[in-house]
Amino acid sequence: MREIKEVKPEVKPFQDLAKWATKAPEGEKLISTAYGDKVTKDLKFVDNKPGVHKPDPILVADHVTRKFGGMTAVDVEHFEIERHGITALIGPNGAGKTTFFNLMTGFDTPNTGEWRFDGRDMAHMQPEKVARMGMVRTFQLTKVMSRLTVLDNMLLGAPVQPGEGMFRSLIPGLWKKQEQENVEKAEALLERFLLIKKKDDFAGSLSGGQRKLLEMARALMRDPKLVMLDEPMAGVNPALKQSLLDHIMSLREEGTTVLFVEHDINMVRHIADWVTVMAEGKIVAEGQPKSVMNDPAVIDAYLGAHANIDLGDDSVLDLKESEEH
Amino acid sequence: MTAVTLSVRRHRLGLLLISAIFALLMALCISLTSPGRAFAAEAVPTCNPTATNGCVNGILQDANKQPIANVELKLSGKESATATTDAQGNWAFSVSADGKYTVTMDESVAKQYGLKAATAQVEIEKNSFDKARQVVRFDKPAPAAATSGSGGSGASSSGKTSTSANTNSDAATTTNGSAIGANIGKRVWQQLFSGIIFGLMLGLMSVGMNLVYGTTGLSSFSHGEQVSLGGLMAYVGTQVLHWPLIPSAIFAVLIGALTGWIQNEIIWAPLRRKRVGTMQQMIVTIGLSMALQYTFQFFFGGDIKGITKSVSASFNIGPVTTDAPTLIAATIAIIVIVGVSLFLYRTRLGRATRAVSDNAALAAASGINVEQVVRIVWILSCGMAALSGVLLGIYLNGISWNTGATLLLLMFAAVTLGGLGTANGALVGSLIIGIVADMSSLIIPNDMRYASALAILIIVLLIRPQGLFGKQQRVG
Amino acid sequence: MDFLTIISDTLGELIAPTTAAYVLAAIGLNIHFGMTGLMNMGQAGFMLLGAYGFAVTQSMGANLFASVCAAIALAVIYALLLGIPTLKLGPDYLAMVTLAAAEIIRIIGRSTAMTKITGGSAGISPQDFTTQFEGTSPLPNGATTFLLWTYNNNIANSWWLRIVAWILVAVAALLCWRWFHSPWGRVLKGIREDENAIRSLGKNVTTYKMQALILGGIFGALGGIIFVLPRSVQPDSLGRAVTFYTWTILLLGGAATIFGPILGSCLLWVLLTFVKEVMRGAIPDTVISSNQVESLGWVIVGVALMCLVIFRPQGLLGDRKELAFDA
Amino acid sequence: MTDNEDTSTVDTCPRSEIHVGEPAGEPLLDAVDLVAGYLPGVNILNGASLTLHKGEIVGIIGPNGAGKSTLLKSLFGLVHIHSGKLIFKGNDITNLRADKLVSLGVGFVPQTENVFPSLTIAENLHMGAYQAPKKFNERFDYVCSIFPKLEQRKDQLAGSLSGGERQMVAMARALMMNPSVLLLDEPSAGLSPMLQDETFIRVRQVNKAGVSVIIVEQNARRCLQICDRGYVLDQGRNAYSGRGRDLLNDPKVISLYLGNLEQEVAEEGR
Amino acid sequence: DSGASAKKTDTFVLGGLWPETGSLAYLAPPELAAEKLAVSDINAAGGVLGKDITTTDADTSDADHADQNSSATQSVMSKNPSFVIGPASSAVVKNVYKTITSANVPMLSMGATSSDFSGLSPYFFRTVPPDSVQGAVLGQVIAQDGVKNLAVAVFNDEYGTGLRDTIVKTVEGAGVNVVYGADSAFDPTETNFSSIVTAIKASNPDAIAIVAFDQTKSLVKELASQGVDTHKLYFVDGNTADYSKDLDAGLLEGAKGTIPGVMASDEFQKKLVKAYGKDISTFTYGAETYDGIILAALAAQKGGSADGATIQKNMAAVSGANGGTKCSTYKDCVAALKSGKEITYKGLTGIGPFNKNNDPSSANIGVYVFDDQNVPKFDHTQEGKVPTD
Ligand SMILES: Nc1ncnc2c1ncn2[C@@H]1O[C@H](COP(=O)(O)OP(=O)(O)OP(=O)(O)O)[C@@H](O)[C@H]1O
Ligand SMILES: Nc1ncnc2c1ncn2[C@@H]1O[C@H](COP(=O)(O)OP(=O)(O)OP(=O)(O)O)[C@@H](O)[C@H]1O
Ligand SMILES: CC(C)C[C@H](N)C(=O)O
Ligand SMILES: [Mg+2]
Ligand SMILES: [Mg+2]
Repeated sequence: MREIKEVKPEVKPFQDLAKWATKAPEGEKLISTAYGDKVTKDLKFVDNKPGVHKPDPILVADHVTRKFGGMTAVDVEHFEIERHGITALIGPNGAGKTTFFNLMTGFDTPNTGEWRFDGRDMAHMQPEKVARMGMVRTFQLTKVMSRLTVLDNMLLGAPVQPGEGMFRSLIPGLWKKQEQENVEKAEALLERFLLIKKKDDFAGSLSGGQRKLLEMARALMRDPKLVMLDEPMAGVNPALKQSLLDHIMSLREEGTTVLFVEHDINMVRHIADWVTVMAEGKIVAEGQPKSVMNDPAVIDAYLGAHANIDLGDDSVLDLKESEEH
Repeated sequence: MTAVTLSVRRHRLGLLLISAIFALLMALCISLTSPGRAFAAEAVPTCNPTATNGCVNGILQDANKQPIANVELKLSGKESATATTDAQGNWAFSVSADGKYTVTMDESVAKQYGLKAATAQVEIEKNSFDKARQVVRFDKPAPAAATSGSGGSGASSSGKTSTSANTNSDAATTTNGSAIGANIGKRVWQQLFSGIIFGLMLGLMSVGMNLVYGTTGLSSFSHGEQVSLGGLMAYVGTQVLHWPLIPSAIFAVLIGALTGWIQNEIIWAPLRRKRVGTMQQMIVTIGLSMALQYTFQFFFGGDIKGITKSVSASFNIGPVTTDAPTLIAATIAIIVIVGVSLFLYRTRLGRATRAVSDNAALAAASGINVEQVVRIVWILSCGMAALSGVLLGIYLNGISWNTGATLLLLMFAAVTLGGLGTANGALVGSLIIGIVADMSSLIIPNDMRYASALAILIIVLLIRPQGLFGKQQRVG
Repeated sequence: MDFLTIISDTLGELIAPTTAAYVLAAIGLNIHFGMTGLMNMGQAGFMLLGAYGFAVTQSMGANLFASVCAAIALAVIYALLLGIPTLKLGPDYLAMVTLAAAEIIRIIGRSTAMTKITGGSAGISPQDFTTQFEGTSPLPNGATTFLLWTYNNNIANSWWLRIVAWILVAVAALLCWRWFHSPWGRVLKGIREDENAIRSLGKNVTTYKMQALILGGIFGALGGIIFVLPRSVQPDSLGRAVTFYTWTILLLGGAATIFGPILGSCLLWVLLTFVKEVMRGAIPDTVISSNQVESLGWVIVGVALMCLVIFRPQGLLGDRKELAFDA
Repeated sequence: MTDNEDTSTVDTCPRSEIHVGEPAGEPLLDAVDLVAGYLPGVNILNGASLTLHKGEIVGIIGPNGAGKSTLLKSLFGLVHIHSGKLIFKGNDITNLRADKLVSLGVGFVPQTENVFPSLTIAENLHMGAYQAPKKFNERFDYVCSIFPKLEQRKDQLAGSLSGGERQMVAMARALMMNPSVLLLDEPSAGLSPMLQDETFIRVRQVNKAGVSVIIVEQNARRCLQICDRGYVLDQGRNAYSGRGRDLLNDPKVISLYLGNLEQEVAEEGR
Repeated sequence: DSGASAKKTDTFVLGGLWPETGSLAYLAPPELAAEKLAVSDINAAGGVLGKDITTTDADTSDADHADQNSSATQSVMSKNPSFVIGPASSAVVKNVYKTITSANVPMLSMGATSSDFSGLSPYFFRTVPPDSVQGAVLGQVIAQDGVKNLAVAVFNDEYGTGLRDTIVKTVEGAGVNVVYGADSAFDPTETNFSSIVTAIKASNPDAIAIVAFDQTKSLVKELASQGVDTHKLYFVDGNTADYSKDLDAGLLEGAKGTIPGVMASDEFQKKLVKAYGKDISTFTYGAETYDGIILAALAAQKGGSADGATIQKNMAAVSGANGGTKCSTYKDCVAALKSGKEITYKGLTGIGPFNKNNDPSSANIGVYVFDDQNVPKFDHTQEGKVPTD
């Protein structure tokens, strides 16, 4: 056996998270819930069927299709996102969720279809225009600016400011103040996402999970009207994830609508007001989280038979000999 | 000054001969006894002007370039003499006095052979380079300015030349224009053929360069020098060591491959280990390119070295003229390129090279010996470059210290056109570049032909930003 | 050969107009590559256009200011023509297109067909375009010795040209410093790292890239003017090799740094001159012939360049850490 | 599943030498006090240790940036180990080249950049079987039985796959070699719940078939369910270690690393 | 007069700019040899103003290495030369002359034949006649040979296109059709001549005039391999060289070439080889280099100072512009000068005194014919006055 190695006293295990892992006291909410309550109320009476109309949609898409060669990756007949709602988009791998994101945000062009954001036609719009209209997305395979510091990454997420003009940038007086505000906001967010210590490191040196966090934090810098998160929590530590969910919920109260793709069912159950299920490019189910999650079709195609089974159980192994334990 | 004037009657050949001999003797005597002194005009077989004599000479030909022999020409003016054209139509007078002279022949002869004129006026000035030697060509079409003159003068005095030469050159350019139009038909096939051959040579280099790019992401600016190296080594084999061509070629390829191996071991492998970026590595290739180029110059000097001295006999295949070495070189190029493509797409090692280029760390994690693969790629690439250098040296009739460097841009263009990192792409790109470059000289000035090849590259990239064979990556 | 001449010759490169011209070109390239990540392999094209723009208009009798404007205008137009269709290309492809475009400019400029305007391959002689510039010199006629160096005050490779060139460099460096540390510079660096990410954050990537391309091109054009003033406009002297040297200078000094281009250019030319001067002075003709000395000089410079990059890949002023994340 | 009676079996780091529930016998892979990092002067691992016995599944969990991936990479020779020792089957394999490790029977699925984007799925899998091309067909059938989609899409470029599909390819590639030790870095990330479960079950199956597994997961609950033993890594050091079950139910581990989202959701559901 | 060079000095520093590398490198050996020979002759005769002269040399390379052109110049200029000999090619002269002449240092090119350089600067001299002369001679030789359709292949360079223009003008004046190349030129860095040759061949010429440097070898081989008659070629000073080592025997037999200047005598050739210490294959512009240096040394001697302005003022005089005693070696000339006489240096090149354009007022153009070993053999020389307008 090996020698005993002592932990140096100054390293307290996981000091960062301890601060944030605390929750609001039992029975209390940390923030106001005005928008949340409204959305809950509104969606209560919406039918649980694919392509259903919603009382106050922020994004409406019609007949959006995208083919790759012979395969149809996206084929959405009608889809609406409720304003101020937290909508989850789920579905098996390769269902077309990311492609749908790409189409909506101008990173890919559909074969057919039209969609309106806040009443404005979005077809053929450049990604940057889309973002400037308040529809900001994150990427499933993270895109961080490796050789920029984490803080600079965050500042880039801030809305376009005078200092970003070629000529105006030469006169610091024009942009110093706003820059300062942005820095403060960025630091607050970084703190929330446990990245403050990495603030001055190159973003390229972040771990996989930290990149996800940065990606999400960056998207929030702009106070978007609609934020589209593509698997924001994949690879994020569960404890941190939990604390961030509260943050996401609090976003809604600042007027942000959230659309997210996620494979963590608990998270979907916990924060989503509405769940949309995609499979093979089509929207196959929609509705309140509880009802959708109990839909046998969804369970069959997405959740799987083992969802509620302890995987440590030998019953999951289709093996005859189970002499262990 | 001794001026001997001979008056000779027409058609008296005998007398003419005698007098010619006499004149010659006289001239000899004079020049022997008092060099530097002028002597009278005389007919001579050939005339070159010196300090003491000027020349009026020419060739009598008909419109079909057939010489007209035995025609008598008369020189008059300051001095006079008579000469008869020889079997080649040559005639010449040597004159000693500066001044105007007129050359005449029988009108009937001019008519018979359809010559434009029977007289010509020239001005001789011994001390002037322009006028010491005057060439009279009766076959020349009469200059437009002189048609109204007295029967038209063959070669106008250079005082007039300035105007008549201008109109002349205008006429010449217009005929040139139509001649080029007519020539295009003849040239198309030949140009297409040479474009393909050149494209194949280029392909051989580009495939090797692409292999390195495809595996390590490095655009090697020293690849041109690897090509030069091959050619120069073949030169060493044939011209210095006096080996036959084939052993020399093999020697060159081996040396090329060896340099590939060595440079990978001492430069690229350590740089990769240090995780130096490809941009930085690219600068190293620029340094290497400089070092190699001037090393070649150090050892081989600045001139063009011929691998083979001899030029083999050409023959025609349909409308195309070619020779055996060219065809053999092309065949070798095709075989090697096809072989390499098969290697890349059909073999385990070939797939591994592509895997390494995608993600070296993951390739290592898959059990691929990345270093080994890269080593093989360098050896292969440099070996191919050397081979192409040999073939190119034979095809282009010589190789110099910077031949490869001048082709580097075309290699890059070919590789990019086809799609970076794709083996087939490099070949197709090379063929396109080769053909476009060679064919475009049918339409645009020859010195702009590479511009057209590069323009093609830009146009193709505008339509297909990932090159012809490249695949687009997905976003998100 | 005496040591002092070697030293003064070598150090003379420190302030040579050519060195300054390369600094300007490298500053331009730094904006392209160091900041924006545009692999411009055709900086010499911008330089050549600048040189043509200046020299052609000068030889037609335009005034100095108009000629400089013409050079800049040409660079801007070229950048626009090049940029509009090509900025969407991937980095390696962009590199090829710029390399090819620069080469096309050179080939056309040197072609016989263009002889009337550009002088063809012979180019434009200095007497046709430098007189006005020389005329603006406030310095007295004659030559001046300053420290080690003696140059003519006004004519050709003169003190006046040196002063103007290095003032330009100083202004360019100052502007760059401001830009590099502004939000505008940050967006450019973001584009360098991942333009899709920047797009998703609502910045108009194409506009920024275009701005960078034009700006860097203008510096290139200015560099081109400085480059030709002490010699002649010779299309072949602004060929690929110049682009390569500019890259070398940039990476030698350190990309994305303010003083990198200046340091890189001074170092490269000083090194090159030093090596050759020493070799010329130190090696007797009997060992190797003098033309071999020349080649050997280049060989040594090539090797030195390789060694510099091998042992200090981030460049003299660059940040080693940046290298760990290769784009 | 919420029976947390025996918390005493969890070690906090200073006591980590007492490995409760650790099977006796020679360790297969033993990492001792690894110190490693990417940049000179900045150590990411500050003395992490880990033991893998034959036939075991060992899980590593921990917060983001703790150094889990770095640990796996250093085990696999992709990150330089500055000090410490790495023993595999009694031989020192510290800083051994990755492809050598593959031939020793170690397989690895990285967390990011885990496919060859410009190769097709089939070619990716070929790469997995690089050192044993003969076995390709047999192994190919096997991995396709786990991820049937791969068979249908075998000629699609991996670069155009969806996030989850990539993950399948990555996992399948590692399984192609039939390794005796498998290092998995977040194999379930990006997979649909069904496939996540499937993945864990398959891990157990291959483990049953004799493969020892080290698995890094953020889906910590699922992971710890199948692990024989688990380590909690924090700031490049072992913070806790113990039997999977015990860690799963340890309140400290829960509050600091695992969270209790699942329970909360379950409660909401009631 | 200003600058350092105006000061009277008795140290004669000879600057040399040579094409030691690049496509004209084959001409460096005779020139360097001539420099050595001249220097040793001068110093053997007591030097200039009683002091030995020293040299400083640099390689300019090709014109497309403009940086090297200028750095070489800079390096030579930094040694305060009294006089600069070189560069050889017109294109390089064009790149560098301003730096030299603006410092009031006289320069003399032994090879730059571009017609545009007549009267380039009061400080620019040359011992070769301009191409208007060579072109006229070659053009007449071509016409005299009965060529009806001529193709001209020239490289795109100051020298190439300039010489082409005079050749074309002359031959057209003499009734020859120029069927190819009257207004096109190929890139000096060209290596692939196949499409050029195809075009030439298609134009059906009787003969081809080639104006190029080292590129000629590949071009000739390509001509031969496409079956064009290579015995009817016309060369110029840039390429009339010994091809016995590069081409099959007999390939060029009968082809002709012109070189300004006289053929170096056997004796001079031997001296050059001895001074160089190595074998030299071609002697082009050796004599021009030698004479140029001697003239400058004499000019300094005559003016009593080795500064640039003085040399410049006396160049024409020692070359015989004012007449005076003829002398043909440095030693004799210095002796004549010392006795206070005007002199006319009659050197190896046989050129006349400098005219108002600083061109030789009269000169020779040698015509050479290639033998069956592809070696140019001297045929005859044509002498004449160099026009001044
Ligand atoms: N550029 C492309 N070329 C070919 N096929 C593509 C391309 N992009 C996406 N696909 C295919 O389209 C389908 C939908 O992909 P998408 O990324 O949208 O899935 P997803 O729902 O996001 O899946 P995941 O949950 O795994 O991320 C997949 O099968 C994928 O392979
Ligand atoms: N290439 C790199 N260069 C420098 N530092 C790095 C690099 N990769 C990771 N790091 C740093 O090392 C630390 C550990 O990273 P690692 O990827 O091992 O974390 P992890 O535990 O796997 O986290 P996650 O759960 O988010 O994947 C992090 O602080 C990260 O910033
Ligand atoms: C040395 C000579 C061949 C140079 C040539 N006469 C020129 O002017 O360029
Ligand atoms: Mg997805
Ligand atoms: Mg990780």
